[in-house]
Amino acid sequence: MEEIKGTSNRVLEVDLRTQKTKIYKITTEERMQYIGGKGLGLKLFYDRVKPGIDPLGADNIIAFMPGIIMGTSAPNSGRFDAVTKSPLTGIMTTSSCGGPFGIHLKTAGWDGLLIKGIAKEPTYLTLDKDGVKFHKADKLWGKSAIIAQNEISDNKSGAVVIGPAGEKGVRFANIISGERFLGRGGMGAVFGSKNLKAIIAKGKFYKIVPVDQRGFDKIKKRAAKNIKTNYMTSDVYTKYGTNANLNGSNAANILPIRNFKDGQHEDAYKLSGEAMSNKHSTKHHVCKPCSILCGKKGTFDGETLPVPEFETIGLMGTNLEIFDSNYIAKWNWLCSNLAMDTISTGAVLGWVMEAAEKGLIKSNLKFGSTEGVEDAINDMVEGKTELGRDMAKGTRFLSNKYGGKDFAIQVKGLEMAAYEPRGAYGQGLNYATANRGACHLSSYPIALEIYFNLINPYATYGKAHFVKFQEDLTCLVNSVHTCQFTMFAYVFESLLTKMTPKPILSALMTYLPAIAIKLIDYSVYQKLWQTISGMKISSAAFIKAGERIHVLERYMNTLEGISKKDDTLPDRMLNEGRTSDPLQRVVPLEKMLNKYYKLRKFDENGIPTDELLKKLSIEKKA
Amino acid sequence: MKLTEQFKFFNQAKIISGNKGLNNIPVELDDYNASKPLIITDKKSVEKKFDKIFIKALSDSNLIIGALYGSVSNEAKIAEVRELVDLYIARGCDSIIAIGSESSMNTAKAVNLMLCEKKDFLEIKDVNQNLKPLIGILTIDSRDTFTTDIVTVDARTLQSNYLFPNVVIIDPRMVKGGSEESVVERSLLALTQSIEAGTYGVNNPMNDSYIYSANQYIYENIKVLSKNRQETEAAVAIANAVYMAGVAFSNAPTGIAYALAKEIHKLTGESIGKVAAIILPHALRWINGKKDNGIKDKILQSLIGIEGYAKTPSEKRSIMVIDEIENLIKSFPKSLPSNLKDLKLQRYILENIANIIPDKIEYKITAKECLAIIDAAWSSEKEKV
Amino acid sequence: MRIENYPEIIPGKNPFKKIYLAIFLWITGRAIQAAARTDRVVKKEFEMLPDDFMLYLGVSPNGPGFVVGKDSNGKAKYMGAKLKGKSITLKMIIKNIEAAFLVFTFQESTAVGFAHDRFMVSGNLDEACRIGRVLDIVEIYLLPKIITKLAVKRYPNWKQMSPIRKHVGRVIIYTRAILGF
Amino acid sequence: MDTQKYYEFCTRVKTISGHNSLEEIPQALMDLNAKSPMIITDKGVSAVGLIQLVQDAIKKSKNKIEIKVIFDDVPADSDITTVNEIAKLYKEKGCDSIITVGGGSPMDTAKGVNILVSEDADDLMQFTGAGAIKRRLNPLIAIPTTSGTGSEMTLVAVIADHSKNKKMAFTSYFLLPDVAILDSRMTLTLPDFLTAPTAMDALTHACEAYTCLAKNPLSDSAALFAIELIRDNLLNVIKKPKDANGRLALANASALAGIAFSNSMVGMVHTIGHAIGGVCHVPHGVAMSILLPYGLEYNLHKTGHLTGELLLPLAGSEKFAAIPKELRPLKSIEIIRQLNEDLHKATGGRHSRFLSEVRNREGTQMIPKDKIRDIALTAQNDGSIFYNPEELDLEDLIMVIEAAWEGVPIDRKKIKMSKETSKVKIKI
Repeated sequence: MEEIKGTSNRVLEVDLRTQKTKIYKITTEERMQYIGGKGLGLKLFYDRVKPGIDPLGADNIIAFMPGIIMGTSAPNSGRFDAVTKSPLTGIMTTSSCGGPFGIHLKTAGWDGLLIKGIAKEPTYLTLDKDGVKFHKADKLWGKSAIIAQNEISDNKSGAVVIGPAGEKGVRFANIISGERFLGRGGMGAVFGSKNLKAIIAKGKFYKIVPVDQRGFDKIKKRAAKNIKTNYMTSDVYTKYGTNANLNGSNAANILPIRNFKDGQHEDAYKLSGEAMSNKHSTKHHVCKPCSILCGKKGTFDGETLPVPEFETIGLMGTNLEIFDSNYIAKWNWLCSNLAMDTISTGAVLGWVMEAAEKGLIKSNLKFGSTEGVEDAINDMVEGKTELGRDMAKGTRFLSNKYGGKDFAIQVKGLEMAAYEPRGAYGQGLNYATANRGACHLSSYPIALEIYFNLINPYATYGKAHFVKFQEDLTCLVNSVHTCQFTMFAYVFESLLTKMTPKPILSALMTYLPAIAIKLIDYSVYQKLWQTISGMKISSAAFIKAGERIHVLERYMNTLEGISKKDDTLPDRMLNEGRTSDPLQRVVPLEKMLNKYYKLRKFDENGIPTDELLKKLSIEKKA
Repeated sequence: MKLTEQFKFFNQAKIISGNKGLNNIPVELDDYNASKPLIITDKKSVEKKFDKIFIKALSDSNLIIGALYGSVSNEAKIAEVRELVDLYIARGCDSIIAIGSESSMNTAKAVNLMLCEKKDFLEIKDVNQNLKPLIGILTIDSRDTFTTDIVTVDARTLQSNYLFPNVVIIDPRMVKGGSEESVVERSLLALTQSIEAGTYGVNNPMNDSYIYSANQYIYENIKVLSKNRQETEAAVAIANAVYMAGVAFSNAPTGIAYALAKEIHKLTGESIGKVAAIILPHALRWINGKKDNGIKDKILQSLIGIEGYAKTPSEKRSIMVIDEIENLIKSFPKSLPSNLKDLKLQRYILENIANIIPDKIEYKITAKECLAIIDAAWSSEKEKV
Repeated sequence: MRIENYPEIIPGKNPFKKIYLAIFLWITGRAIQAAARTDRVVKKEFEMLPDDFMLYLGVSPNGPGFVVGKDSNGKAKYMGAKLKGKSITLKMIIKNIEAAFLVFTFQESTAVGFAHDRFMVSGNLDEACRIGRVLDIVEIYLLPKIITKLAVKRYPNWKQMSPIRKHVGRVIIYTRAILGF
Repeated sequence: MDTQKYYEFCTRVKTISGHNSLEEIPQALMDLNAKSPMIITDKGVSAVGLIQLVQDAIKKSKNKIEIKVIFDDVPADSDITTVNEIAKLYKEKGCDSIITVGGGSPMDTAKGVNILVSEDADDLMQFTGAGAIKRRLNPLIAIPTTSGTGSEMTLVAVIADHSKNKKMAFTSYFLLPDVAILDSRMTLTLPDFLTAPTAMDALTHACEAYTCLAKNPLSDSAALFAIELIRDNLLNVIKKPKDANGRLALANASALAGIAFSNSMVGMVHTIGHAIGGVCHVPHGVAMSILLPYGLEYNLHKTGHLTGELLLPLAGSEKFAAIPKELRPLKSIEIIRQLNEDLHKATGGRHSRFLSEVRNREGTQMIPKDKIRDIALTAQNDGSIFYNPEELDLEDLIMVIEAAWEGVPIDRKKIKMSKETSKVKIKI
């Protein structure tokens, strides 16, 4: 087997209409500035696509970008990234996935795959070291994503496949790869709009070898050790999966209940990772290769099904006041087959229930009732009723059409994940500023606010600092490309953080956030990247690259009209107190947001200043 | 002057404008035998302490404020309306006063409707009775539908003569301040409304008198006020224009620039005023080419004054209107770009909107023509329309 | 929503302006009586008024104000500050304290006050016109020219009102107004 | 445009204008939840068949509207006894609304009736003055048949009490009719010698509204439109009485002028005009047309610039532009005088140009010279005097009336001027 030292830097560009392909070579400068994965994907997109195009039109590109550590033996290296313009939000969306497509793409010798144009007929692609081949997909069209994937792919290849939701243009349709998903922002609909059902990559042509093998081995060891010693990554998530968050969230009054009307429910424990692991005898079921092992499978009503992730439990369970895990697992499975995002689906259901309750629309869906839910999910895809077709366009569309904007729990068109910001202000700021909308993966202040209890969730001080820093760091994690959970391990298990007594750490973070951030050690990522690529990058340049990636994405969004008016939260979070909170607190967003803009060097309208773009060497678009 | 053979005009809203205008509220309410109003206002107004100024203006009166609700957010919502109906009844109020933003007024109108029609807002199809006395107090956040006969709650819109507020008050204490951007946006929205009301509508001298006064006020004051937001006279004048444009808008068919802007606002959140202003000259250029319609040359008089108007040869007057508006729009480079492209709107959304507009307005236009207007506004190229 | 979060509010008071107006109106009311007994023009205007004439000039809704009417001898008489128990034939009410303050501090002349709809007049309009003229003359007597000029449309020249008549009248009217005879 | 420091403006009248707008009455009544209207009018109106038109329009409709009773006997000097009589009739017949057809007298009467029946009261006196009416009254639709008074747009009703020799004024926004119907058919038969002065009445409303103290931006606009409509249509209509478009335009002008003056009030032209009407029983419009130039002339040093602006609607933009600013005020006055001349010619001398020329049907002079002092004395006590920009004492009034009697311009040296506020210097 041939070796690739570090990176191949070869990107395959495919035009579905002309069926022509070309190869683009990533330059050293691009690699230094944009690292890989998400960062490079955004940069390639930025260079090729004009603002204002229709996400479901021929001009949109969807990019698949394996990270630099993909294919090496580093822990949690099995993730790749996809970048496109979202039909749900109308702005950029990026997604990280642990499915097998990534490793096959990479070991076929490609550091990226860009798809544009619209195929004349339903098509799927096969990809290997020589490029792609086009195949008619009329027999696959209409089939469930899981069934279709099983038909065209085996364990010697990795696929990305859409289901009926993507084909029908459900704006939050997603893409399956193995048993993991490119979840948010409607990438499945982009595939569907291109008449593309699937891509099957066949890799293992190349072996990926770090340039500095010795240095790599050293840092790999440290990384593995950190993961092993960190409580979250070695114990909590490994045992209970992401649902481990549930009990903590409920206790902290940040669990979405009844379309985010409340933050706590006495029955919520029934859906916790702990309860599920007993009830459904769950087993690991994970991204490869991984040592955190958060993915789970279990037995539900006699059927072996994937255990819903925390976000799914939150949005399809507690938020609808449904506490029967059997139903949630079934709906989760249904969504997997249709290939649509469970967060947005759940949020749409929640909105419909509340809108019906208020009389804005007619629907039989009711909080606390499982009746009609399955039909409603199917209706979103089949579009038999007007409401079904409207539901497929997301809560922003629904509330524009029927009213009820105040309880459309979305930001920039993307439905909110299962962390309630009125109980964690930093998370509120994150939702407001996250590039792709109300996303929980842009930064994760909730960890500091609630799960590690290091900073006061109800204070505004320092939140802007942490959100900015975590956004930059997350961009790096998604560009080096590994799992975001490694942040718990790599950052918190670093010597300095670990040795500082918690009260001091907490005080430092609360009162001197800028200094606390300076002390945070993210060198594991930096060293992984250096040893594999063989390029030198300073710690400062590395985090600056993270900033560059975040700001580029922001800048791309501002070219699509995003500005301060969009950096907001649903009215409910800004104006309505909750019964579970006797103090009736709401998110004091404005204050944090202005601070955040200052830190980010955005102008008062939230637009990156020319000075900032220059500093980050981002070329302005006319 | 030619009259259109058939027209109707109605404006229920009495206006009180000027120094100490707020202090007239007790007398105005007394006209309706009312003395216990429910006050509905929004967070922005409370932040600017407009509620405090308001309460102070009522001192030495016999009024009791039944309740002051100051939490309305950007959009009027049905749940809040229902709660306020309960509050009104619980306190035994007999009138409603709305202060500030659109949402305050929409909420107030909906509360009023529910009280009088005795059913849920969502079940009300039309209105055929006089409502409780409703007073609107304009502030720097009031625009668009504050003074019209329209109510919008949760994407549900009703129009009825009975939905005009009974009294609209403009007091210098409430209309000064804000940013240049908000002045420009508010004024140009009013300008769009009034100019379009005078263009797509019939020759209706009653409405025209509102239209021309609004135009005149805006044109004479927008530059002064955008430079200095504390300029009392200009601030009062612009607020007056907002009121007049609202009345004119209620008595005329919706224009194309407004309809497009409203739709774009809905989908992108971009300010209606900005978008409408950018589209306005291009929409006017389009309609000016129509046989049955055109820009009335009198509009020019309201913009540049009697002298300039009289000096312009009559065949050039309608073109001058467009040029004037284009020049006006260009005079706020900091607050308002001159084309939609620079406003960073997305082409694909605009194209979708062009397809739905023909069904939304009375005036006959095709999707293609809509797109042509958008195209012209996109890059502000004149020849495209 | 909790109803108790939105309590009833009773708007406050503005004692300073009220006291100023009370004093001003007290003097004016008594000065009308004095002028009607001193100045021949005012006297004549009063003669033309009907016998049951009774004027209330005040501020809505709770005063201050004054009542001037004809007594049983047909002479102008200041009848106190209260409306109650009197059959008023002409009511001139200023809509609110602030408006009254504008007019009676001469920030708005009487004519402008009318043009600004500050007054509500009920009763016979020709009586109101007479009283308008009377008030103008009373102000000319009471106040220095520089202030009165703000209040009236046209300050009389010496032909219309000689300086002697004005200054002598002023002394007499002030004395009578304060002493009340 | 000057920003008025303070103003109030209200026109709560729904206006329906057109050649067939009578047909809108049934729907208008339905909108007001009324089904049983009473018609109040005078003999003059019903004699020329106008009531028939209204009846026909209502009968044509599918809505179940029934005219309960027609009262067509409102006298020219209607008073409180008439009002009481009609109110009784209204109650007896179970009416729920009023349609009033005619000029100022039937309209004032109808407003008075509406107070009594809506408040269910016997004594109108308790509602005199401002703000005494505290509730919405029953539906009232006004259909003017003279294009002059603008009563369909005003909130005032003046009702006489002949027994006490008093005129009572009622002002309330609730006195505004709910609907005003302007239909060209209603003025089509008005003879030229009535068309001319009534239109001049409207012109006076507009000019005074524009130049007097309580002017405001909205009354200004309405006034300018009214003037323009009169300029373009009055002489045409006199020449071609059946010109329906012209008639409709004049009806609109009158309504607009009504809107303007009821929100800005009027000045000395009305002050003197009312007095001439009271003392010599001269029709209001006749006095207005004669006095209008004098009022503008007297106030020139205060509001000359405004009078100058009136030239635009009076003369059109070309002429306006051709005349320098400082000459415009006098030109406006000249044009109005010329209009009176033209009307005089067009009506075969029946339109009077000065006061001494006014004659009644028998041909006797209505304003003998010795009445001038009486007129001036009465004028002093007319409420409109408050709103005139310049003070007017007895001497001033006599001087103006004498000039108008002779038909010569005012000798401006005789005007006792207070501080000049006109923005253009007037050359004399």
